[in-house]
Amino acid sequence: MRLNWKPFVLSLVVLLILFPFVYLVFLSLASEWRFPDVWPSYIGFKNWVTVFNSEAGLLKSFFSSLVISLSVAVFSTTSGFLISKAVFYHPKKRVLTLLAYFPYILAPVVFAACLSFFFLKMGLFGNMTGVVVAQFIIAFPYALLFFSSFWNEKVKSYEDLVATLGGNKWQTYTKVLLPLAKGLILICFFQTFLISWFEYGLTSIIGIGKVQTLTIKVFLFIKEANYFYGALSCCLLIFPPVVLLYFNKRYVFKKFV
Amino acid sequence: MFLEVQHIVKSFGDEKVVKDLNFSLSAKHTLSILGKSGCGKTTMLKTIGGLVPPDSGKILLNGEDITETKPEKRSIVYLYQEDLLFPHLNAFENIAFGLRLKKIPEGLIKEKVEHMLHSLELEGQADKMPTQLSGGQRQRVSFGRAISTNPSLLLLDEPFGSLDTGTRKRMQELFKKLTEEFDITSLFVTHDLKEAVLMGNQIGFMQDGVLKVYEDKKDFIQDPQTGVQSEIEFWGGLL
Amino acid sequence: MFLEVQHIVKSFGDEKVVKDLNFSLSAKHTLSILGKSGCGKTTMLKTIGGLVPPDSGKILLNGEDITETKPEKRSIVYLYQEDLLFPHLNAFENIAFGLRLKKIPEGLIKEKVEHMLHSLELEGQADKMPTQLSGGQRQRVSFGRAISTNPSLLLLDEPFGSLDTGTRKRMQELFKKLTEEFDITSLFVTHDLKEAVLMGNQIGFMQDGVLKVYEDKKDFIQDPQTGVQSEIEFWGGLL
Amino acid sequence: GEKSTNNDDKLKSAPWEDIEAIAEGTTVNFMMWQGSTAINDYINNYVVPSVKGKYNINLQISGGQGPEIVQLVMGEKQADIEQGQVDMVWINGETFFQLRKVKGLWGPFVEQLPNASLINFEDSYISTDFQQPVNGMEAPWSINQFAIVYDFEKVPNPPKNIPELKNFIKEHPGTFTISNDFTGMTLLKSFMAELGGGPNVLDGAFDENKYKQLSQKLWKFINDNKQYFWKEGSTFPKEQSKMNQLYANGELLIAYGFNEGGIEDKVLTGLYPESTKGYAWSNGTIRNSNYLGILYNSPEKAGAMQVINFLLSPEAQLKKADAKGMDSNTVLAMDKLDTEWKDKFLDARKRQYGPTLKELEVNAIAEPAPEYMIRLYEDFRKNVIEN
Amino acid sequence: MRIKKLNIGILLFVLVGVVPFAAAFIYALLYSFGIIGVANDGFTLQFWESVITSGTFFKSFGYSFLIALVAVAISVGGALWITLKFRQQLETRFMSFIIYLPLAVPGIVTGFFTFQLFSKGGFFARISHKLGFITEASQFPDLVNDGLAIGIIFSFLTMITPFFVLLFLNVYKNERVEELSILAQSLGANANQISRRVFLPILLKKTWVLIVLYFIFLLGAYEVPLILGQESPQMLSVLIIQEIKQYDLDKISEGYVVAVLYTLIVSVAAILLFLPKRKRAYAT
Ligand SMILES: Nc1ncnc2c1ncn2[C@@H]1O[C@H](COP(=O)(O)OP(=O)(O)OP(=O)(O)O)[C@@H](O)[C@H]1O
Ligand SMILES: Nc1ncnc2c1ncn2[C@@H]1O[C@H](COP(=O)(O)OP(=O)(O)OP(=O)(O)O)[C@@H](O)[C@H]1O
Ligand SMILES: [Mg+2]
Ligand SMILES: [Mg+2]
Repeated sequence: MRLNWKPFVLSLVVLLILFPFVYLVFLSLASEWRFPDVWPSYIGFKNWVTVFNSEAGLLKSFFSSLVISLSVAVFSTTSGFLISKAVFYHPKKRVLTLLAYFPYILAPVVFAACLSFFFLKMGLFGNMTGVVVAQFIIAFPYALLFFSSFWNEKVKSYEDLVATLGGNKWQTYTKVLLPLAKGLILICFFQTFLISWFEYGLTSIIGIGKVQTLTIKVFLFIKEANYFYGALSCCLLIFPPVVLLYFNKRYVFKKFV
Repeated sequence: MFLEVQHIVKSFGDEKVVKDLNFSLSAKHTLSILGKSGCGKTTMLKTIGGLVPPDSGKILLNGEDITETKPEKRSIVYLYQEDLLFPHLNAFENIAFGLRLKKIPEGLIKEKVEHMLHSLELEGQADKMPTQLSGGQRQRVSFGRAISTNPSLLLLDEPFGSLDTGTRKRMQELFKKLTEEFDITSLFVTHDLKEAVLMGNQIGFMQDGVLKVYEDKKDFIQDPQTGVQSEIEFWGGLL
Repeated sequence: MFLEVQHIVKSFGDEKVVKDLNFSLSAKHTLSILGKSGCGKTTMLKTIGGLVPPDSGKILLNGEDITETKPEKRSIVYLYQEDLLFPHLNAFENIAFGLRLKKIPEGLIKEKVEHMLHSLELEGQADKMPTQLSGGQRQRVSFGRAISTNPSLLLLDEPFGSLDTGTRKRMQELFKKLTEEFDITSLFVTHDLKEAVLMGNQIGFMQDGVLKVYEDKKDFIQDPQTGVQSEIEFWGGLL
Repeated sequence: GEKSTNNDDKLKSAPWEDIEAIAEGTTVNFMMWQGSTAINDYINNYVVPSVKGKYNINLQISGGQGPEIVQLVMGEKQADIEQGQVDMVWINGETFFQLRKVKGLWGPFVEQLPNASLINFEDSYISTDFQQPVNGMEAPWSINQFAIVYDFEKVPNPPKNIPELKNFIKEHPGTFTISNDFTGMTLLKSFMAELGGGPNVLDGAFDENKYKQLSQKLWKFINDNKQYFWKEGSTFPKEQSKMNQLYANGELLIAYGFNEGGIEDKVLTGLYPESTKGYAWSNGTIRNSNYLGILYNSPEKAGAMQVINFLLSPEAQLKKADAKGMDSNTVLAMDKLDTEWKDKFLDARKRQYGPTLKELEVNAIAEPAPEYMIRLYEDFRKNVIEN
Repeated sequence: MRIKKLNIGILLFVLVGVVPFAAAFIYALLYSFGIIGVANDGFTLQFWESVITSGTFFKSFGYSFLIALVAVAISVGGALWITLKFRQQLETRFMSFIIYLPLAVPGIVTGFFTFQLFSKGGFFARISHKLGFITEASQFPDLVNDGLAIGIIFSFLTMITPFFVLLFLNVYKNERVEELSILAQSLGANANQISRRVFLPILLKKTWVLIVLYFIFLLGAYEVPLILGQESPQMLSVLIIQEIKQYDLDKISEGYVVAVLYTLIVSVAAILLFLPKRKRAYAT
């Protein structure tokens, strides 16, 4: 009998994936933990209490983050899906696709620095709308390209089929295209939600700290000296998406992977 | 004439697949179409159905020029050669699809589809998803879906290719019955000589991108090119 | 006996698709299999090919029990009912696929494949990708790919279903020639009675999940269940 | 545009009562660094409710430090925005210099603040920022001194001058480094002063010759001893915060920074060990103030003035001086305060770990002219990092 | 009619997808020539000159290129291997949730976490100390802020490998690779040949565009190299932002020069790579 190594590797992978989450929670509970100690001398909720006391309005930030990210995810997924169809069925598909790559080519931070001027001019500075628009500009090409693989010959055939059966555009979408793309749409929604949720540079420039997303609130701590607070901030950042993912998984995984 | 096809030309790259297609068809008639594999039959049907734009030429339906009309406005149903079922719907829902588009009341749909499933000999298969059906079952579902909408013009691309002789016969009868009942005009592409003879009011033979329609079935049977003669010989020889 | 199938049973859920399948086949013989759509032919072939595990029963190939052997170790080639081509390869490369695996020198591959393309009447289609081929062309490519590897057992699931009579005839001849030349044993599922008679050394008829193999073609022709008689009548009547 | 500029100009000479009246009920945007819980606690839980209660001012905080503020101002200038997004900012000399350069500050306004009278503007550490007179364009908020940080249990005798540092890093290789930012460059300025022979060598306007001569020596010292630096001098931490982390987790034995090393807060939050201490370089380290400014296009200049005045009040300054809180030194002059307040300041909670400003006073150096900083940045990269 | 409908889509695409990029690029271009910018006074080539002569940009570009290349190569390779070997296991309910988890971790957290683990005073250094492998922090190997960018590459790997695994699993499903593999097997392919001739070409052909995009994404990554990188050479975004935010306002334009140069080079590469009609590309 050959030794089956797969379960071991698999368990290792699971451990590796879970380790960061556990370690970050642990680090956020620790204090006074220095080389060469393997175990911190303090474990408890001190850091959490301090941060929640000093950061007024964390909850409010959480909700404005949620509103912004959901709007961005909804807008970019919807428009990405609809517009990608026009793009990937277009005879000049190659050129258009190439154009869609360009926003990626300009590094995001630089993109942000250069865009701020136009946002200022349009009065989209320092308010929620501006932040949503700015994040949308980043998330849209992603969504667009995300759906590129969906529009293939086969799907075209399904569309044609609906057409010859007498279905109009609306019916084609609701009865065939959306159900077929459901898995992809959910993933794209999740991804664009994350893009928005984690967005810092652009949000801080366009929102100039007036639009206080959770990410803006906690980002400084990650970079600043106290890494126990940093770990805590990391937890605040990553656990909401994990929860979202958990609730989403029923829908996402059935169709997908 | 119900359907008039005039000077249709279609090329893929350098390859002229359909060259100067010309024919017409009266209402409620069925035109069987035979032709070598790759001769352009599918391309022709897709052009008439509006799924492939012709390079030039004109298509008239009921006297109206529909060359530029969108496929969903043509009230022509094209039945794909490969059994293209909606992967997210089961057999029942695939057949019900066209009916649902028309917003027919639920009860009626249920009744119609169940009747159709029965006619297609698919009782007990209603809940299966496309991948769980056999090749011939898929083909029948796809046929049932096309015909249950009672289109004015039906384009069939080898609808019974994967069926055994017995089932095929019964499906042919079903088709005859339904076309008569609902006044359906149709183009029927097949590779089966017998089927062509049985189904068509007229028979056409496609070659080199041109469709030749026989005035009379007799002419068709006598034409040695069509292979009917050798078929007669073969079966006679088995006696 | 080269292939022995013993008491194979296979159900999907409550539906017993294959019930007690029993037959054997000598080397270099072809067994034609007919049967109603949905009667379990494809399931049977897939079981023999190892793509569907049987619920019970045994399969022996050349005296060796292969019931548990993985498909790739069986040296059985199964030709899918739907034409499954490698989407990333053109017609030429699809046919060359099996040959390239054997590290045959490039020149020889080119020669062999070109010869095969010629036999399949696919000259000029070599560079087309699968989506650019017609239904019958795809089917021929897929047939050419299977047969060019000279497998010891070949399972064909309606290989010529989408071909017109003429092409079909020439493909049948090609098949005959190649099986003889390379000592290929095969199961040949078809819905075409004529094809079944022409291709098989023996003929089997599948019904209710059981395969009945006729000792003699005569018996088959005389059996009214098979439909040969009505076919003879039809063609005789056309005279 | 015209009118609002006029109104703004009038503000500069308006009596305080008028300003208070205009300020009432406004919303003021304050952009400041928010990377410390102690500071955020002070602002969110004390300043914001206080100005709301006292003056009915909505104080809104947005996060951003030097570069962000400069970028914002440059962006708004570029786009001709007359009603800016931010009213007041918390800045240090570096940013003051940049904002002055692009004419991003509004003022002078400091003299009008009633509480400005409690500040001793004779003190050059307050009235001069980066060798530039402040001239009422920014209000001092706190004063502090650069200090070296070490762990007295691990390092009983920390180095106090360059030769000692040389020996120290040879003994403890890999435990010292220079952060490639404002903080690191400030350390280099003190080193340069030491190499020049005294604390006041760099005073006055920028002197190209002096710079060339002294920096040459500095690079030679660093390059000769680089192999004993952190990571053998192949790279340097990008920011002071990174260096502090390295000190906190035990990788470095010596760190440094403004605000007397920021020791108190970091020990209290469990980052630094309790055995951490701070001291000044024997030739001196830089002492300076940090300031509050009003942006040129602030829509609520009066409101901002009111908030700044509050921040300079004895009450707010006392609260800010709490060693368990924000722990920063007041800019108010003790001799100008009522005795009542004076006593309160003297009774305020004292530091347990960090050095006091008083202890470092003897070794204070004034911030040299800004050009030194620009040149050091550039040459440190050229001569050390990329070398 | 049909054409018109499509054009609205294209119009929107251009409006949202192309115009902002073009505007940002032009802004950067003007800034780089000193035409705009509060601290600038008119057209000058001085910034371009100084960037090109200093050579920092090219060093940085090469460095970023290598890092991104290594990271993409390893993670694509790893993801392919995982897909090949663990496909079935990954389809279980539990695993399919687990493999999505890494997507919820942004770059900055990855960088932070990697630093906490691998720095000389970090978690592994402490364990090594406990186990007696090292006696002082400085003896621990250089894994972050190091010259070989090990920390950066490690972070990149943990960020993008899960994505590629998910991508490949999907393509595997959608393209019927399973069936095609069995077909290839019955045609006589061994496991090795299946990987080489069916699995790899189908997966890579379907995904190469995304792979290239991720390469570009890593080329322009900011947070991770900011935390884990060294001071020279730096990765491009770090360099650009450092220049744009620099203390000396007179030199801010140099940052825009770097940004424009970078964009131009990558754009040209993208055009050369994506635009020519590939002979073998099959309809997707
Ligand atoms: N995966 C599956 N799940 C459930 N039922 C299945 C599945 N595969 C096949 N069946 C059912 O098993 C029966 C036999 O199918 P099979 O494909 O073997 O038929 P067949 O003889 O090849 O028919 P045809 O000639 O139409 O191709 C059919 O009723 C089919 O619906
Ligand atoms: N998209 C395409 N690109 C290039 N060539 C094509 C395309 N579609 C079809 N062809 C070619 O056009 C010719 C006719 O194809 P068509 O599908 O109409 O044949 P058919 O008569 O339906 O054949 P079959 O009976 O085999 O289905 C074939 O040679 C085919 O290769
Ligand atoms: Mg066809
Ligand atoms: Mg079958």
